[in-house]
Amino acid sequence: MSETKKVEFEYSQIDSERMRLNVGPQHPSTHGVLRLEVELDGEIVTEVVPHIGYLHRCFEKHAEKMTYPQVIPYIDRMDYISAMNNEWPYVMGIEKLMGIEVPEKVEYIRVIFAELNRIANHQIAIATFGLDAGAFTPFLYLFRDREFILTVFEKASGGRLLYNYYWVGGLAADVHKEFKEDVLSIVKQVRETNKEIADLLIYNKIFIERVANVGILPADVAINYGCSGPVVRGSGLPFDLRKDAPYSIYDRFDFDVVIGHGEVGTVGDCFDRNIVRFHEMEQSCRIIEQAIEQMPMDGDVREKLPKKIRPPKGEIYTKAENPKGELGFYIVSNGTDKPERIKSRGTSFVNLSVLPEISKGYLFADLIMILGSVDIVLGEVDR
Amino acid sequence: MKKYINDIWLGIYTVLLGMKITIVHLFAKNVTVQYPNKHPLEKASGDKMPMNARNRIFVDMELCNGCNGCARACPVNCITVETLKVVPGDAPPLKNGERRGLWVPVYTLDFAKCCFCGLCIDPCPTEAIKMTTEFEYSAYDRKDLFYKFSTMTDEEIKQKKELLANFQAEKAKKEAEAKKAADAAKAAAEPPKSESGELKIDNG
Amino acid sequence: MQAQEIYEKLKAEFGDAIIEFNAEPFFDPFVRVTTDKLFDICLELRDTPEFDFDYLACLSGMDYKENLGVVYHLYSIKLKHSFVVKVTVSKENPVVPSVERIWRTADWHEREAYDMMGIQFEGHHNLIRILCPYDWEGFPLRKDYVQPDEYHGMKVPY
Amino acid sequence: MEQQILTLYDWVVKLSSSELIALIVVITLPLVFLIVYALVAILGELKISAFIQERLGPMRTGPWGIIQPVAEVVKLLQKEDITPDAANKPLFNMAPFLMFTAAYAGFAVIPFSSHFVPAGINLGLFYIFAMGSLAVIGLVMGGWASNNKYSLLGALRSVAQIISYEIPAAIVILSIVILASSMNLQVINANQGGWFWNWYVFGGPGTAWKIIIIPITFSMFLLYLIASLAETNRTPFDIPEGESELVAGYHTEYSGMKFAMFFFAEYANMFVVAALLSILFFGGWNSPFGDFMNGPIWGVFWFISKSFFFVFVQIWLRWTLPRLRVDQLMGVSWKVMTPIAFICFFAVGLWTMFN
Amino acid sequence: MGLLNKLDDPYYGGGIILGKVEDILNWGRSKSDWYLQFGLACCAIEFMAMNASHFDFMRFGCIPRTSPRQADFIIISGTVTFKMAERIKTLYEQMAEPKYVISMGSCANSGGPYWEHGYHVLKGVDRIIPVDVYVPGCPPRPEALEEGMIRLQEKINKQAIFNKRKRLAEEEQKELIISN
Repeated sequence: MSETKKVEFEYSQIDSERMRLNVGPQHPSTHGVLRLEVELDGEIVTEVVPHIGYLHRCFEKHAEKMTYPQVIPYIDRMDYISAMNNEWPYVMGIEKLMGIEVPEKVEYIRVIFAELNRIANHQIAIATFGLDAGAFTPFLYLFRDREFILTVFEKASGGRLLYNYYWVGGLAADVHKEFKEDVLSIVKQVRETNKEIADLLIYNKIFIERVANVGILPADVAINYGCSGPVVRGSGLPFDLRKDAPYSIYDRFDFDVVIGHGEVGTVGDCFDRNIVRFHEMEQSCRIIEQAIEQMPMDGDVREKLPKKIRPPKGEIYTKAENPKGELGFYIVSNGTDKPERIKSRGTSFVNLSVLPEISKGYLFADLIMILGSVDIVLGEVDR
Repeated sequence: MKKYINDIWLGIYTVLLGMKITIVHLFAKNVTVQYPNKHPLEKASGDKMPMNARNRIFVDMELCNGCNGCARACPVNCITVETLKVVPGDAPPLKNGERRGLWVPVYTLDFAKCCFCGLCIDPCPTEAIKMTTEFEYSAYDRKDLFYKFSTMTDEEIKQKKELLANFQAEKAKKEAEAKKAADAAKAAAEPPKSESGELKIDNG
Repeated sequence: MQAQEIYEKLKAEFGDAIIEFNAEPFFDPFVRVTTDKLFDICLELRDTPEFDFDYLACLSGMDYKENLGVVYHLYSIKLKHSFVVKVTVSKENPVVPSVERIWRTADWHEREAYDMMGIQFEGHHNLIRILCPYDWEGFPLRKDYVQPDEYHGMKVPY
Repeated sequence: MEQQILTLYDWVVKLSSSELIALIVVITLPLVFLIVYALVAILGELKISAFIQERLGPMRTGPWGIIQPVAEVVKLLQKEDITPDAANKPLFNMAPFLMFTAAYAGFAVIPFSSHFVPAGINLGLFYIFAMGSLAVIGLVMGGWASNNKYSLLGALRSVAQIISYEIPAAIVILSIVILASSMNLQVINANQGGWFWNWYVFGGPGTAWKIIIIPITFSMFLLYLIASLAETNRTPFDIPEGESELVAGYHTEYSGMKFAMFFFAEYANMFVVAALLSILFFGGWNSPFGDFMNGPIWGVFWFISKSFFFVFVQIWLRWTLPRLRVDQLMGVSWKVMTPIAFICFFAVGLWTMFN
Repeated sequence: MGLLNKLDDPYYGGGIILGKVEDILNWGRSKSDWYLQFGLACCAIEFMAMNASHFDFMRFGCIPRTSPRQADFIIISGTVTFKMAERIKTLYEQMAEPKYVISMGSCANSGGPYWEHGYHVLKGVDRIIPVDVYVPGCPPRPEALEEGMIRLQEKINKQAIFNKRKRLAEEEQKELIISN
């Protein structure tokens, strides 16, 4: 009860010179149901207070009530844009606890799907970022390409958006026969569209004016705020779990960690965060091509599926490089078939917490761009 | 000054570049698939809905043996299965030739709750439950999304219940009789047994 | 740096404040520390160049049935090693010093732990609920939590 | 010059021998045109945006969805008309009508053909420009009276925007006035008769020496194109109604027919500026090929097709470009466009002096 | 007298003229539906995909509006939490009549996967606002939502405008649903 009073008290302290603007939860560019309480001095943002929890779906409570395989559908619904990537650290953690080695083919398929999903996620991120700037057409071009990726996902798993595909010890189903050709054609299409997007949106002068030198996030602040993924890489720090703490078979592939260089403005501005995502799509294409080349097509993806998933008593913190950054699961097992506790370190939750820090002193229109450049998914912020 | 002119030039150039791209797309072939006129299953082979797409669940009651595995696997608890034991000799075998052990008078699935994760498909031993490609079943009322799969009519259920009750009563009766008989036999055999026991003790 | 070395160094410095060190195979190696020295230990872990834990990966509130706890997962971006610090507090008086001033990311994590578990973080500048509405009652992630029947006139159970 | 032309007004007077009927016909004709045009433009906006984005646009209302705008009008007529409690009701209700009136008043001087202009006043250019600026009052009224912070921000932004873009636009128009030495739109049109190289975008009628002035007039055309986009609040200058920041800008609180008024006014404004572009720079109702297909009836065709082309350009730009930020928008106007417009103005002045 | 009586007569279809007018008005409302650009959770991504080129929601005459005042129908695309429920109710009330609601996906239909342990999830959006069409799926395919849209158009086409009694009965039924 005491909290309510506190908030009310804050409202009564409003300076009459300034305007308090309530952005969201229903607002076209809050990327979901985020609510920002913005204090404006004219059009200059003096304070931002994010209010989250409008999509709090009690994931951690559900995880305690479910058996281990039943948790996976709920994990899908956390960061619903990159569901494949979400499942991975969880599945990996339980495999580590139970000591399961997954077959080679499974690892390759997981890598390919995770990278495809990374592309799909970055496509949405860039598309909605452009939409925030008012560019509607690139949004649709990117969504058109994403549709091809979803078709491949659907052919393999049966789901278009939420897959429940990575199972402990293997995969839910094998990939289809024309998998390799499909994926390679997607890679080709993604590269073609990216060329267009670069001309149409990313290097458009108006767009550059909007995003360069806006929302500058220095690397040390980013680390202190626990940011990860493109947000911290945009600040020029090559922190990528795929290279720093290689999991699965990422050490077999040759790819670069993209960082922001301050190409048109300062290091760590919105443009850098966006261009990191843009170039990461190309790196993902490279990984996919290598993986497709090395991947064995024969072999069973379900042979190592354990009949009963009952990890021994213990706890583990597993993490993986999600498209948005480090996604971690702190899994505590009590030896039964239900987890004692699963705490998820939502990437967007941590990344969003830096927003008040980097948006002060910019214009209101810039606040929208900064929020877009952080690329949050409210399902993961609120869980 | 150089930057000023360069900025103006870049502004005009990139705008023209963008306009070139959009005008090319204006005359490009569109990718829209007109849904009600063209069902996604009939699409060209490229982006057709695959047959393993996870949409409405179908339960073949002639295959279901009432093992409750799907209900247990469901994370959402949207499947309810109630079973009745089968009286020997009463039930025809399942479609796949296996012996039917249980009647399933109640099998409901609430599609307003289902999360279409596909976890219920795996544990089914007879492949009775499966996901279909059917997705056109929106409703004006939420109750219409509550599906009852069991094919048994109320009468049948009543009949089966009676049969089972009769059978159980009979069985109980038989058991009682058997017990009685055994008791009787025991009783008949008891005195000598006890005698023999005594004898045994005596012997011992 | 290996967890064992970190533990030994910490033990040498803080002595009794380190209650327990665990390096069993099914656990990430962790130390359990007392609440009164937690802030100093965290500061030491961040600022000593050989530890350099500049990145607080995760902060989890825990419910161990008879008492509550907080788990800190630390990672060093430069040295690429990780470490776990745990504290345990009683359910009656769940007060833990806030590490918000050391890692700013702890701000929201601590608010979440307070929201979900009811752990009070001493020294936090704005410890209010973050996910649940401000007038929500009870701490949902505790094991003995019971769903309310009604919230603002809306029925909660199905 | 005007006396020799038998205008539509005179023709109707002759036919019906009643000045009143002629007046009514002349007044309502643009309205009929405006309504038909607005329906076509809405459909065009939907369809062109769809084709640019590789979609189809409305498809299920009539063949290829061509009567979609009719359905929209039928729907908008039925919508509940909400006036928020906190709004200033008289201003709130007046704003859309004022806006529409201002847009429609501009049609009074638009010369659809050499024989038809609703009001052939001598200060046509000045009048049309003044009416274009009147829209901003409706905008501010709507934004302020809604009692919504988003509306207010949108309205304030649009005032700043429209007023600052009027300066380069006015200077460009002044240059044209110098070239044409008249403010009568019919005269400006008539000056550009003959082949297309007589258009003012190519320096106007003159000797081969006018090649010096062509870059100047062409950049004047570009300046006016940009300024006109800003005046009609189209992308990249659609800041007053920028969806991503201000929800729907100044018309956030409007519903039903009042919103439709704003909608109509926007499209009407689009046509007015497109018409001005074609009159000032592209010869208006003149055929581009000398006497080929020239004449009062063909004039309507040429004029409307030229204007529609610029409407199309506006739509095309809208679906290509992102939006500028509010301060950059001001910067473009004051730091780039106004100086260049002044340079053009001086150049045109010198040219006229020595010519 | 006669006309008014006929208007109130539930068994009288409103006459030929009124019937035709009614048809045209219904046609207008069903073919030009502007929706509120509003997303909640996972379903919102499929909803965005439906706006994209492959499915193109605009074929049905559906144009996004960012302001609820100008919207004709709202798609509840995702989980409704208690914190959000009050906002959704406000949004619905801000919309101008006639307005419609499509409940998209399991979460909006009945709480979906969160119906059992979700202490913070509203179990079905029909507890706060009346829903016209329920689209099942988690999330529904874009085609499924398009089918829901066609269902909504069918429903609008059958609506009675001049037949007051029929309309009142419908409203009563709606209220009944809310109170349930």
